[in-house]
This record gives sequence, C-alpha cells and structure tokens, in this order.
Amino acid sequence: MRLRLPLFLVTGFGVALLLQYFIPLPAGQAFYSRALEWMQVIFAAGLLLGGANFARLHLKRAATRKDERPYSLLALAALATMLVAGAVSIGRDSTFLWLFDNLQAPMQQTVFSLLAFFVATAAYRGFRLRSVESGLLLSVALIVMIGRIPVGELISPVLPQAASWLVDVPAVAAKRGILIGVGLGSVAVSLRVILGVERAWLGGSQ
Amino acid sequence: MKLPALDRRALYVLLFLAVALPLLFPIGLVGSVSKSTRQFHRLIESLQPGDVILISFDCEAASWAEIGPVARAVILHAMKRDLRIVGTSFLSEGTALGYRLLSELATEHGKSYGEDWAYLGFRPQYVAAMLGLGESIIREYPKDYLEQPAESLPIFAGVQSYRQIKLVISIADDSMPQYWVEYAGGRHGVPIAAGLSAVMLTTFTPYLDSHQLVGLVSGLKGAAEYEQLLGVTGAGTRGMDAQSSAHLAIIVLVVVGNAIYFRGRRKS
Amino acid sequence: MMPARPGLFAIVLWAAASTSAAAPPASVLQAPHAADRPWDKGGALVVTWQNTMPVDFTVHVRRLGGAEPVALGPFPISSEQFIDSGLTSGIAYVYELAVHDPDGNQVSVVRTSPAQPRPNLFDLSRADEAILIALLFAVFLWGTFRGSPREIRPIAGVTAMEEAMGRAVEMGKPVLFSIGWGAQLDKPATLAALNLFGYIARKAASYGARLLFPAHDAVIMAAAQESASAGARLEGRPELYREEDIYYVTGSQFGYAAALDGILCREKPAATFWIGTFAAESLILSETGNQVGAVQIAGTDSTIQLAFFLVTCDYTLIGEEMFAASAYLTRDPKAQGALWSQDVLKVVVATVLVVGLVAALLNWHAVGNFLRGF
Amino acid sequence: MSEPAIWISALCTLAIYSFLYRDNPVYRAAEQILVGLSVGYLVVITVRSTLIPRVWTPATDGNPWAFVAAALVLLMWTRLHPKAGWLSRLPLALVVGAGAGLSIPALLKARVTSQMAAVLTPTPDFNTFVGALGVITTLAYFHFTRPRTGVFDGVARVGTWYLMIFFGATFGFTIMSRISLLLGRSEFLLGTWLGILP
Repeated sequence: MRLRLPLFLVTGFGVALLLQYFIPLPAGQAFYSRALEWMQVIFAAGLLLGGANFARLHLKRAATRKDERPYSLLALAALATMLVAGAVSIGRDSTFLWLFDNLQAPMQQTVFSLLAFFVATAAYRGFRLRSVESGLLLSVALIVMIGRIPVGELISPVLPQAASWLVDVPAVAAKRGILIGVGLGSVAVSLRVILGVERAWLGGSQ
Repeated sequence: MKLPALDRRALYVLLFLAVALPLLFPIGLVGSVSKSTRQFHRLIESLQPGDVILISFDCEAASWAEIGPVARAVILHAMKRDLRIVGTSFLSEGTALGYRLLSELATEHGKSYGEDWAYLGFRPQYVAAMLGLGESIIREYPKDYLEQPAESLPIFAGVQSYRQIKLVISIADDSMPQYWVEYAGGRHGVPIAAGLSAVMLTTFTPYLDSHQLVGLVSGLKGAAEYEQLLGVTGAGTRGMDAQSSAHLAIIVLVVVGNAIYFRGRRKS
Repeated sequence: MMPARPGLFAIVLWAAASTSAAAPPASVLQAPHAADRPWDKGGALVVTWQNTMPVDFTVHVRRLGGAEPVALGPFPISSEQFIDSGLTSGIAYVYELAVHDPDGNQVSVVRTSPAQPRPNLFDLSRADEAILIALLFAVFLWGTFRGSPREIRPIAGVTAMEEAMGRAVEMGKPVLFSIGWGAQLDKPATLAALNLFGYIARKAASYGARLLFPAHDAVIMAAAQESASAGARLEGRPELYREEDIYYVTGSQFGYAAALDGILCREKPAATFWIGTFAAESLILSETGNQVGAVQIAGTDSTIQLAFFLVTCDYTLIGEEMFAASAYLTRDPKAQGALWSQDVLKVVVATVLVVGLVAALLNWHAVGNFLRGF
Repeated sequence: MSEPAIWISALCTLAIYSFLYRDNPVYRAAEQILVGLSVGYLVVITVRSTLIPRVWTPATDGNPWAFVAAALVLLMWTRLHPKAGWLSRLPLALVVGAGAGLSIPALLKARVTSQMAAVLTPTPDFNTFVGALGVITTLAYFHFTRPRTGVFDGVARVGTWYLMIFFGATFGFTIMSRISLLLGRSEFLLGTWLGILP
C-alpha cells in the first residue's frame, strides 16, 4: 500500500498529462490547468514544510548544542521578525520591505559578488597548460575575456571578432551537442518514471 | 592542486584594487558601440512622443548591479523621447527595484504619475499575466502598484491592451524574454526587446537573428555603449575602466600561474 | 477515374472560354457552408462554396458573430474554400460572401449558416510529435527489456565516488551532497541526480560514513530522506540513517550559497558531490569546497555551470554523463539497455544531421523545414 | 537611502566579505541572519501569493476544488509526523508523475528537435559546417556503450576540443557579469557609504 499507491499515482498523472498534450478537449484543458495549480500548491506547502523543518532544526540545536546556540537563536530571531513583519504588511513602506531592502538584498548581492573573487582564484589555479584540451580551454577563455573589453579593440580589431565567432559558432555547437544528449536522457528518465521503474524519489530501487 | 606561490587572499586584495582604483581615478576608456546597442537606440528613436511602451522588470535583486545600468540607460532615452511608460514585474524582488528606478527618473524629467507613466506591480504567474495583457490591461491589473484603481489613471484611457502598446522591453537576468517572445510576441504580435545581463547574451542572440526580438542590449558594456549614444556618463561608462582592469588582472594572474607551474615542472 | 490534374485544368478552361461569351452565369455562389475544422484545438472554421463563375472573379468576406464585423479576403473564387482561425471556440459565426467581378462591383451576396469552432479529440498539428515520441518509446522499451546487457565505457568521476567514501571514513570526516539550487522534483535531471544520491547514500551506509544533504527545497528533502533511509536499511545498518543530516536550509539562491560556505568550513567534509541542476551559486560552492581540501565530484545538466565545475572540481560528469552514471554504477541490465537505446538515438540524430546538410547543399531543404515545423 | 540604512547595509556587506579572510563568528552571524530572513521572506510571499488566494479564500467560499488543494497541503505536512510521514508520498507522486508527463514533449522539442533544426540553417555556409561537425563529434563523446578505440576515439576527441572551446568561452564570457557584481558593491561601499568616489 505504501508503495503501490504512489506508483499508481505517478503512472496515472504521467500518462494523463502526456496524452493531454495531444488531446485539446475542454475537459483535458481543465485537467491540465487543475494539475498545474495542484503542483503550485504542493510546492507552496513544501516551502512551509521547509520553514517548519528549519525552525525545528534550529530549536533543537539551540537546546542541545551549546556552541551553536547563539547562531541558531539569531536564525530563529531573523525568521520570527520577518514572519511578524510580513503578517502585518508587505506594502511599499512596510518593515518587511525595509528588512528586505537593507538587510537581505545587500547580503544576497554581496554573496553573489564573492563570485568575482572566486572566478579569479579558479582561473589562476585551474587554467594550466597541461594538455591540448586544457590549452584550448585557457586560450579561448583569454581571447573572449580580452575581446569583450575596450582594451581588446585597441590591441587589434580581430580580437573582438574572434571572441564573438568562438562564442557564436563552435561554443554553440558543443552546447547543442550537450542539450541533445541531455534531452534524450531526460525523456528516458521520464519514461522510466512513468513506467514505475525509476523510483529514486521513493527510496530507490537498488 | 594547492596554489603554488600566491596565497588566495593576496589574489582577492589584488582583484579588489583592480576594481576600486579605476573607480577612484577614472581613466574614461571608451570602446566602440556594438551593432545591437545601436540598433536598440534606433528602435527607441523611431517611436513618436506620446507612444506607450511596456517595461517589465524580470530580474532579481542580486544582479541589479549589472542590469540596473542597462534599465536606467533605456528608460532615460525613453523619457527623453517623451514616450509614456507602463511598468510591470514578474519576479518579486525586481518589483521594488523597478518602481524606485522609474520614479527616480520620472521626478528628474518632470513626468507625472498616471499621466506619463504608471507601475502595475508584481504577478507571480507570468504566463497568465502575459496573456491577460493581450485581452485587457485593466482587467489583468485592476489595481496598480500603489493600490489605486487602474481605470482612474489617464494613461490607460487610450491604452486597452497590446494593440496600443508600441514596444515591450523585458529587463531580465534569466530566461523571461523567451516567454515574452512565445506568449506576448507569438500570440499577440507585439514587438519585444530585451535588456539583459551579459551571461544571457548567448541564449538570446539567436532570437535577435530570427527577429523574434527586435532589440537587445546586454551587460555593463551594453549600458556603457548606450550611455555613449545618449551622451551621458553613468554606471556603465564608469564600470568600463574597472571591468578592463579586472579582466587584465585576471589575465596576468593566469599567465603568472602558468609561468610558476612550468618553472616548477622544469625543476622536478 | 479522375483525369490527371492538368487534364482537369484544361476542361475548366474550355468550359470557362465557351461560356464566357454567353449570358453571364448564375451569379450566386452555390452551397455556401461553414464548419469546424476537424482534428484541431478549436478556434478555426473552414468556409467552402462551389464556384460557377469565371476564374478572375473574387470573393470578399465579412465575418459576423464577434464584437464587430470583420472583413476578410479577397479570396480567388476558384479556391472554393478558406480557413479562418484565431476565433473563440463556442461562439457561433456567420460568413457573408460577396462576389466581385474583375472591375470590383459587387455581383451577389450570400450567407452561410452559423457554425461554431470546437476543439476535437486529437490535435492533428501535433501528430508528428506523437509519432516521434512513440518511436522513441519503442526504441527505449526494446533496449531496456529486450536488448542484451552492454559494457559501458568507464566514466571518469564515477569510479572516484567509492574511493572518496573510503577517504572520508579514514579521516573521520563527513561527506556532503548538494543537488543544486536549480533542482526541482518535476525535472528529469533532478531524478537522475537523486538516483546517484541513492547509490552514494547506500555506499555511505556500507562504509559507515556520515552523509550531509543540505536541501533548498523541502519536497526534494523528503525524497532524499526516503532514499537515504532505504539505503541504510538495504545495507542492513538502519541505525546509521540520521534524518537531521538531511535538512532544509533555505530556498533563496544566495542564502543557500552562504549557508553551504559556512557548513563546508565547519564540517570540513572529506568529499563533496555537486550533482544536479545548478545556477550561479555553483562556483561559490566548489571554490569553497576546494579551499577546505575536499575531493570534489560534480555532475550537472546546467551547460553554463559546467565550465566552473570543470575548472574547480577533481571530476566532472558532463551533461548526459550524469544520466548514464547510475547505469554504470548499478550494472543493472535494464538501465544499461536504456543507455544503449540512447546511444542508438544519438547515431540517428547524427545521421539525420549529415543527410540534412548534404541535402541543403543540393538546395533541398525538406529535412531542415520538417524539423523547424515541429 | 537614509543614513542608518546605509550603515546597516554596509556593515552587512563587510560581514559577508569577512568570509574571504576566513570563516569567523561575524560571518557566521551574518549568514544565520541572511538564512533566517530569506526563509521568512519566502514563507510570507508564498502564503500571501499562493496559499491564501489559491487555497484559503476559495475554501472559505465553499469551492470544492479548494478542499482538494487543502488536502494536498495537509498530506504534504504529514511529513512532520514520524508515523504518518509516508502519506506525503502521494503529493510527491503527483508532482513527479505530472512533471514527467509534461516534460516529455516539452524537452523533446526544446532540447532535441529545435537544436537539430538550428544546425540545418536554410543557407548553409562555412559556419554551418563547423557547427554541424561540432554537434556530431560532441554526440560521439557522449557515446557510452562502445569502447573508445580507433577512428571512433579520434572523433570523440574532436568532440572534446569543441567542449573545451565551449567551456572556455562560457568562463571568459561570464567573468564580465561577475566582475560587475563586485563593481556594484564597491560603488556602494566607496561611493554611497564612504563618499570618496569622484
């Protein structure tokens, strides 16, 4: 029962929504939008479940692990503040938006900007002329980097053209090769899911 | 693969200086204007004063540093052309950013809310909203971002749906322009242009070649080029010096890294 | 037997030529009729009539039924039909067919009976996709259930997974698995990644290594918990499954990245698995992973992030290799058979491209147009 | 932005940047606050934009479908209960099954047929051949059930070169976006906060 019912649902919804793509009857259309809405509702419920899991985890850490207590309390305080502020109002000059604008957004932008530093160390460490392949990787990256800034044009007009040709022709070809491979792999996985053979999401079949 | 000689923190300081110094002492490096930015500029020039365009802020707060200057340059040009602007957003974080930029530029150019520009705010389900704008803007957005009834705004007197909108511009840091092309462009035939972060350029260049997009400006370099065409110096132009020096710093790092690597290998 | 097309044309010409000198023919269109276009998703009507007048006459049409009348055409009278689409299913439309002679003055007007566009049982315009999917399924099913087991070429990152587990136990450190901020349970790439996670969870249980899975989505967290507890049970050590090691962090992209940086520095895992769908946060994770000295194995279908994993990780499964890895690991003949059918389909794709290219050279663009028309 | 707001944003920025030196309590505090705020933000936005308009309001109006949605939500939340946790497999099954059914035609068109169509350009030229060669050799690289021997190995190797060009181009190309993020933060710190920019 714990296994057969979910597997029956997977096959049922999988086949129904695959066939619906080809059956434009109003009933099929209604079922399609109903299924989309249910998926949104389930993701939303999942998000609240995440919030509950987050609170439970940090309460337990605060209670049991002394060294983690201050940090877990901080996390819980931040969560509580945001929930209370959000319950009151999320309008234009609400505390909720103020907290987002002046605390959450700047920190998110700063974490994102860490990438500028990490791109530099990754390039420094990773771009080594060890083989034909890594040589290609290194030289193309340098050409594209130089070609994309004003200095590149000053060195020679060929650079920007070479950079855009490399991006527009060979790079796009390799990307297409990857996408076709991934596309076929995805269809294979979806078929195995609908047939009930692929059960990784249910606890695996190994 | 440990770092042979340079500790990573030295690299971080070097990179920060490479970005900060040109900001403190601007050089004013200016590159040539690319074809796509010039084409976008001509597109806005071709619109008549009083025409209505729709600008959608489909971006996250995290990438505003790159996409903000692009949006600012495009809106500046639109307001200089006395175009009327309707704003929307399909990503929750982009909503407030878009409103703040539009109202800042509107006050600078003496544009009155409701008359010359309006802001409709956020819609989570973007496909339904894009199709809704094709039927009736007021039905899809009964209230604007300031909670006022949309019918009361004079700008919507003559503007009922896409038919009266001359151009849609999606300011995006991800794949939203693709949905604008498929749903708004494909089904209702309204022309779609996009202001993008540089990383999305390869994804949407094919749309420009196939004319599914009528205009495309991308990255800080695109913003700098657009500012050059407008004859203003904004975040884009200021950024070009820092971009160039940062790129050169990374290139030098890679060369140095390989030099150390080869010297180490020759010794062993 | 119907004469060949040119023959029919000759008869029509002969008929028109012989009668044009005589009194003007009946100037009213015969049997005007409007009906729903069959086998479509609705919103389209087919208007037909029988022509009794010379070829150079035209038909001007007015559609009644919508908010206000809409003028259509003019249509050549000899076409005897046209398709009006973009209508609203369920509303009755009437068509007014006005015949005009070459000088433009109206000769006669006639109306069709009302007709309603309706969506039908099958959308013919998607028949080509239906056939392609059926063929694909046939190849997959044949490969999976009938094909003989096949040897799969070694995939670099996969053999390293078990070694990484051994290293973790020796150093008494945990192993960390992240499925990426872009992963969602309704995406096939996420299920392929969960499949690999199932294998790694089972190996961790057999080695007795602690496995961390910080999740960005509670739905995936639930699936991972199911997978890990099943893995521990299958290895006969159910007590090794710790539910609090598979927990929700946050759904915000850079909140997630910041939290994982903290976990990496504090837990100092011996090995990290970045397997799933990633966005810009990929390099923040793998660069910090490198700083704490972990062995890093990555695998993703996100084409942009592959470049960053390749430069910072020890092993990277590129695109489809992530899908193929589980077949290689589990040695399950059915999964190996499915992988063989994927290879067969890739050969078909390559052949179609070659044929299409050669044909395009000979200025015959049927293959390209067929694919574009999809 | 007002004076205190600038100071708070600047201090948060510096707290996160302190991670570049090494993991430290200041970073850890900022990290926990960021994570807590972001979970709160998502819960509020989700409740206000999905759960209330899609489940709560229609349910109070007696719409039968809303009770189905409410049931799905409750089934998801059985996860919190140790014994009844398995019931959450039902909504999971709905998402996984529907996802699989929806993705087959969508991914087949977006990833296979339209990519193949893009290779066969109406007016083939030099670039078309370089592109087609790239796709075919990359597909050879992704061949799993054939040992890498002889000519086939050569073809797959050319595919690897194309892949390296793609990864090099993507890396070089994305550096510009990442640098402009640091630029944005530097302008905020040096300009808006310290006010030392020209």
